[in-house]
Amino acid sequence: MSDTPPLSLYVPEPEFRPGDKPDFSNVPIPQAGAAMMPPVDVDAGEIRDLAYTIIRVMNREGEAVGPWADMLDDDQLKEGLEDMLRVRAFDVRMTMAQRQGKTSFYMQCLGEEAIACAFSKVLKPGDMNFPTYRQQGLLLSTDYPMVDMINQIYSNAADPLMGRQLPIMYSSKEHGFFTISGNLATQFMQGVGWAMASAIKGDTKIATSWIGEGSTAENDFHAGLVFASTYRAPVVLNIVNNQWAISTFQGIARGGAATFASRGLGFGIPSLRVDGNDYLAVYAVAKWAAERARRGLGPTLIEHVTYRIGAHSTSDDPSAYRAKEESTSWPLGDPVERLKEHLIKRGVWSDAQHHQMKEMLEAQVAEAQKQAEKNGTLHDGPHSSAATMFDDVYKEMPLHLRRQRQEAGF
Amino acid sequence: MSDTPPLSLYVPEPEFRPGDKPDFSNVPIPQAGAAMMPPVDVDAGEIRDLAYTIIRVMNREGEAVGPWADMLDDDQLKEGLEDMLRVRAFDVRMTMAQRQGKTSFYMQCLGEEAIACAFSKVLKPGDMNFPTYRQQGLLLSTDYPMVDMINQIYSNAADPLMGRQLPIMYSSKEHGFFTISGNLATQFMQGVGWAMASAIKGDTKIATSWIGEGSTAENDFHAGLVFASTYRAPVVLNIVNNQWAISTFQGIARGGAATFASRGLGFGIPSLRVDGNDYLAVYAVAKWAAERARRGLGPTLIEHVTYRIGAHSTSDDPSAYRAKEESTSWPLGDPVERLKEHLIKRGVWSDAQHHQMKEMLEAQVAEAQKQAEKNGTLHDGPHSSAATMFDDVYKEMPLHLRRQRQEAGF
Amino acid sequence: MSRMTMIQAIRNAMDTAMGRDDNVVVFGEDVGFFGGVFRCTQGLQEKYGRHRCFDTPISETGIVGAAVGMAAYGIRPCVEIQFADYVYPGYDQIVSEAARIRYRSNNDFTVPMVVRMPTGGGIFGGQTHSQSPEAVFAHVSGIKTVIPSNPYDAKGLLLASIEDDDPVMFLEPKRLYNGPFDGHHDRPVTPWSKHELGEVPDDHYTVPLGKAAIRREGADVTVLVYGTMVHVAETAAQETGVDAEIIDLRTLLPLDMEAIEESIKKTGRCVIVHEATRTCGYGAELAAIVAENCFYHLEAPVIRVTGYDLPYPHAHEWYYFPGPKRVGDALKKVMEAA
Amino acid sequence: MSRMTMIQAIRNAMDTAMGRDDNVVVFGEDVGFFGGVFRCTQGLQEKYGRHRCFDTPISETGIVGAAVGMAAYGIRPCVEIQFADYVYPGYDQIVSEAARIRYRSNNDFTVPMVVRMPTGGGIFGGQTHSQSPEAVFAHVSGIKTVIPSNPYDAKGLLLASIEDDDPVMFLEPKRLYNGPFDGHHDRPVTPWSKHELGEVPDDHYTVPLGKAAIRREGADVTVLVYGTMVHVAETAAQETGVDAEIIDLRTLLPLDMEAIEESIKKTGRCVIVHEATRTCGYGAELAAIVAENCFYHLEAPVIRVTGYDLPYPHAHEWYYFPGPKRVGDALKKVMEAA
Ligand SMILES: Cc1ncc(C[n+]2csc(CCOP(=O)(O)OP(=O)(O)O)c2C)c(N)n1
Ligand SMILES: Cc1ncc(C[n+]2csc(CCOP(=O)(O)OP(=O)(O)O)c2C)c(N)n1
Ligand SMILES: [Mg+2]
Ligand SMILES: [Mg+2]
Repeated sequence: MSDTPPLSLYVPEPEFRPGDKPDFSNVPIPQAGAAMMPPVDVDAGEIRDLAYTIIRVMNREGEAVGPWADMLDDDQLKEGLEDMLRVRAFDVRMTMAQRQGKTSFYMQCLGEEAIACAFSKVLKPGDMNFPTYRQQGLLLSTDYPMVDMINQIYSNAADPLMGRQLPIMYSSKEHGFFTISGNLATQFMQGVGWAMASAIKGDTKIATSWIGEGSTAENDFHAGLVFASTYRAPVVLNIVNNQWAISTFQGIARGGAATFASRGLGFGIPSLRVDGNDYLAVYAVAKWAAERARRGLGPTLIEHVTYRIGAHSTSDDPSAYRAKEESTSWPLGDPVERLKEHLIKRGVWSDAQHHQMKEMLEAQVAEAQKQAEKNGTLHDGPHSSAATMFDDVYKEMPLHLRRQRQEAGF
Repeated sequence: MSDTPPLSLYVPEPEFRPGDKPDFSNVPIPQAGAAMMPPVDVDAGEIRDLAYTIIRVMNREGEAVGPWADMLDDDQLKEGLEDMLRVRAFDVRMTMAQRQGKTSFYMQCLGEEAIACAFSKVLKPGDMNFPTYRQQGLLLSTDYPMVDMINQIYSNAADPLMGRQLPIMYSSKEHGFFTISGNLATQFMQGVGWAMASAIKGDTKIATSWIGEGSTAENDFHAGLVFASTYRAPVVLNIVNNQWAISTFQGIARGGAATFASRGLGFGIPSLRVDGNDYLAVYAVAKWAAERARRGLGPTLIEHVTYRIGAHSTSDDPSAYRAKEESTSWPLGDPVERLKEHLIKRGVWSDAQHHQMKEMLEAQVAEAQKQAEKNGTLHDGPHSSAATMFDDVYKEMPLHLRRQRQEAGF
Repeated sequence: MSRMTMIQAIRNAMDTAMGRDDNVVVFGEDVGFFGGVFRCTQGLQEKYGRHRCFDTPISETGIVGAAVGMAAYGIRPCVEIQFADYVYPGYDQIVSEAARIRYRSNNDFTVPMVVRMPTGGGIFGGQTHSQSPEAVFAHVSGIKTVIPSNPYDAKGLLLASIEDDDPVMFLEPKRLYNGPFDGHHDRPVTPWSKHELGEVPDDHYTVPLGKAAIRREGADVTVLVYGTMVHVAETAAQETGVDAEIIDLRTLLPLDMEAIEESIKKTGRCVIVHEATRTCGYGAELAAIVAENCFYHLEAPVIRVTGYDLPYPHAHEWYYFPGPKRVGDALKKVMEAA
Repeated sequence: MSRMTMIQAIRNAMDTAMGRDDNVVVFGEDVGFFGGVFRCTQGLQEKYGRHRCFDTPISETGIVGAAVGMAAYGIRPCVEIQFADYVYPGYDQIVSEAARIRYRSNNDFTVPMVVRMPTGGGIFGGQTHSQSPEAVFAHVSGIKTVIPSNPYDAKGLLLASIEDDDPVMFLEPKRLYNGPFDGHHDRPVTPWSKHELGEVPDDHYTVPLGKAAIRREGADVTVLVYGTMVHVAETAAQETGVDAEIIDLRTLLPLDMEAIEESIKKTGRCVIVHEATRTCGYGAELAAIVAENCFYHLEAPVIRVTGYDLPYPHAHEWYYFPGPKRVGDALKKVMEAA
């Protein structure tokens, strides 16, 4: 052991910054259809490769290929397209509404629509999602009333959450959507706890936990993996790797050379990496994982590889920290375009139909917005009565809060 | 997806409980010498197997075999044996001292001596250990005065920590031993931060972090892996898997089917599993990992496989939760006996020498204890003056503490 | 009725709750087969099965986070943190989640969970087995904080906590586990069997959250106190002869403000006692409430007798602990004040 | 001298510290290339290199834990928590580690680190971008807690904090980042350039920790206040005409008890104002200190004007915020009291 030269701190940097011309040709994109589909009761150790590859179904020609293909029929695929377009139309309008001063804040999921929209299709009534703020697709692909989402975003008099929560922090037990937290990652562990409760009770419900790739660095990600693996909780653990965490590229959270999915292997959890912009691939992998959970085989970890095209939130401007053309250079394409092309390839879809559907959905969103505005907007009101802000801190209002409410003049 | 039967909660249980006859013949123990030794700049992905095997050097005949052998000469090996015997003698006496009411608490490391004793030999002055409470070997294999350790254990007038800390929570910057925390796992992350500082400053010092297998479930274990991998911190991350966390067997922390070492792979950290009862193997792997850190190649994760023979602490009685003969049935043997046999096999040691060394060390410890007792014991005193308990909360005592000290009559 | 230690009463409360309601589950580090390092859950796994009482990985984040998820599911977790000193890794799940979920979801989801934790010093546990972190819970809107001082209350309050529909932090003064502690560490230990509050009904009953108990009626000074210090205050009153009214708060949040105000209006003097460090401790809130609401009745400054603002030291434990002498001095001082 | 916003002053303080001392390093979520979501660290990476100012993984445990380890090494980390609401995952490293290491190691290891975090509401941030958690720091022995109310103090206090040899929690009232806020959210925003404390020396200077500043001298009532509320209190005094002595505490721990006691001895009345929730908030400690130490000088009950004990609501932000009207009412009430 000879004397060594001075150490220096290595700090990972993204390849491209504003002004650079992004080139992702060095990012290995496995061929569609190439990944095997193991039986659901497989041992994690036998499918380690699936944590390092990308499971893809649609190839560059828009065909669905390989063992993970052929799970959805034409109608289901059209519904998927409609769901994604609805999310996209909703995001556009709500981003605009924030700019117009109708609310304080909004977060879009542009480019990531396939993930939540496809995933929701494998769930059953009674299952529970523990989402982050970028899974509006879980609600917008079900029959949850869009107008209630806007009421929430506007914190208006009809807001189901009484104006208490930041916009987009929806909650709907009935629709299997756990109340969103502003604190990252906490829901990841809670979903595991919820799933354990289902198993404790001998029920058949399963849970899904969601987390961004940046947030995998948080405590609750680790706790979630530990508890899920120890108790074989009936939960699907989803990492949405959209490459960015506000201004921070995924390399800061990922470190080393491994993938986010591979973190599950150290816990003996079957771990899959999937093309998150491929509706068919997400659906197939979700179905596989949900089946494992339902059959009591335990958790599955899924890394959905995608790209955050939009700003982090309406408070953010990504042009300050990433190259302008990154999103268009991104090698996995646009989930909506890709599904559209697949449907056209199948011979059941056309540009005209697509256009018509888009317009129909834009009208649907506009109409919901109109309805919601009847109940008010954040800055102009009306809101729920201010006295209600003292309610529901506890089931029954304790004396000190009764006194404070009185002090406040209510 | 047909309707599925009710779920149920899986709760792992150890194979043996009090009254059972332990049989570990199903635990796979790889052959000594079988594991390869990669170059230190290897990519983690190329040596995944080393996280699932057990690197062993001494075979059942007491011979040192394979690529990890031949790193230590006779004198070094004898020193290692002496260190381990010293630790063992120390533990016996201090456990007894606690029973005699000379202190409130003690923790032994019976069966795990090889790990800290061998590891300390690859460190240089200036390096820093971030230990748990079971690495007394890190001090007892260096020139740290044993009498100061006992003074600390007795919280007496000569206690370098002024009687403030629980017994065995040593601290010695000079001897590269970070102040032990009662809160599990926190030091694991701190060691990474310390190592980052060394890299930031362009120094050549490295850090080691230590954690028990049970404590790998804690937040700081995860944070440590994340930060170490992202910044390629010059740190060696040690997991001491002694099979038990108080009454809880390792399966509760491990879950699934993987190993603790394999948790590093998800971060691209080279991860090795080593026979923690094999002084030669621990030394070799520690040397390899330290070399990586010194050369700026980043962190290494090491799982030391061993067995906690004694009670968790003097407050614990393992007969309530584990089979009596587990420790003697444990397939990796006793680290002291194994090194002794190897030395005999080398032809440089004998039972008589061994016996003599043991007696010498017992006398050494007894003498240190006698010296320490001159400075007092916990219950009989003397202690440092009670007024000193107000010191060092801050560098300078703020007004409110000055007032409180006065209130206390000092 | 049985004679019970506080450990037995706590165990009995969980047993009672688990027997009455399948939804009650118990978990934490070492609580399963072994029954907990203080043996509070002993026998529960054997009786109710591994899926209702089990060991967890050493992750307070995970323990509390799992409990939150389970409670949202609709079951009632009663979890153990091995020492209150180790609750901090779970603090985010308590503050940001358990405490907020009812409010932020407008009752869509609720968190009926209990987090039990041994608290307080006096066992030579050093700085990480002696802490009293009640103030960092009491400051958090949306959770309740309970600290019993005897076996009878421990059972009744724990049952009330488990049945409560909001999250409850349940702090168990470990120095009281095996007997009431008068604060004289050098005297023989008295067992609960010699104390009237060691008599505990075998059946189900509750002690309501938010109701204080007057442990000693008195005319001269009101002592606001909870947990271990209730007994120390009793000793101090006895030893000084000061006619103190000793109020055992039992629940810190919700607080029985009416009982406090009523007593102070009677006595005109107030001493506040806790083992936790002083600055921003729960005693500060009590002093503030008294100063705000009873000002015109006060005849002397409020005095706080507390742990000093430093880590709980090992060797000097009994200099640190606010024993009967310190409490007694405060009683005398508050009586001397004009 | 330059005109600076509070953001610029904070950035300038770090720049000054990094320029003078190679040992000062800055890191946190998004603080590197981007310069932080509030831009407090903008330009520092470019100027001092990636090894002295860098992005971290999203782990407050890791950020604080790394800082503790680095500080133990001997360098001086000044880290950012993106919002004070997100500090809880790092709370264990703060309470159990940073705060205790000097004491438990008898000065063998020390933790000279600063944890900066934007705090407080008034920006429609909802319950997780508006919190004021100062009390859960002030309760912890071994750390200091600082909250500036203007650019001049922000720079001087931050430099003093970075140079301090103990861990400092540095809370930055985000509503003050771009201008003093009088509490009238419906009026135009005033910039710091119009405020005398927006004038900041370009060179190194410190504002000592533990010294309060009298923002307004007055004879009738002492207002104890810090951060955003300093300006609200000034507005309230002006609007009510009450001759209030407004004391900007600046450091909550160590606290300038002498300044407080002196003022109250003069005025005989006290109003305490903070944005944090009331129960066990820092105002409780202030009220307790006043009740204990100034009892004989008090002519009226102490009044606390605070955030209500509930999560910071989104739509009803301005009903929740303790604005000039509420503070003014308290001033009037305390003056009316006999
Ligand atoms: C505990 C906590 N720390 C920090 C933040 C601030 N924050 C909000 S979103 C975000 C980035 C999250 O990135 P990622 O997990 O990748 O999710 P994405 O936004 O890309 O969907 C950060 C740091 C927070 N909300 N909670
Ligand atoms: C944060 C925290 N939680 C719980 C404990 C209580 N505790 C002390 S040691 C221990 C078991 C640790 O087991 P392991 O990590 O395997 O180390 P070992 O004792 O086997 O060396 C526990 C649960 C603690 N000290 N700190
Ligand atoms: Mg992301
Ligand atoms: Mg262990």
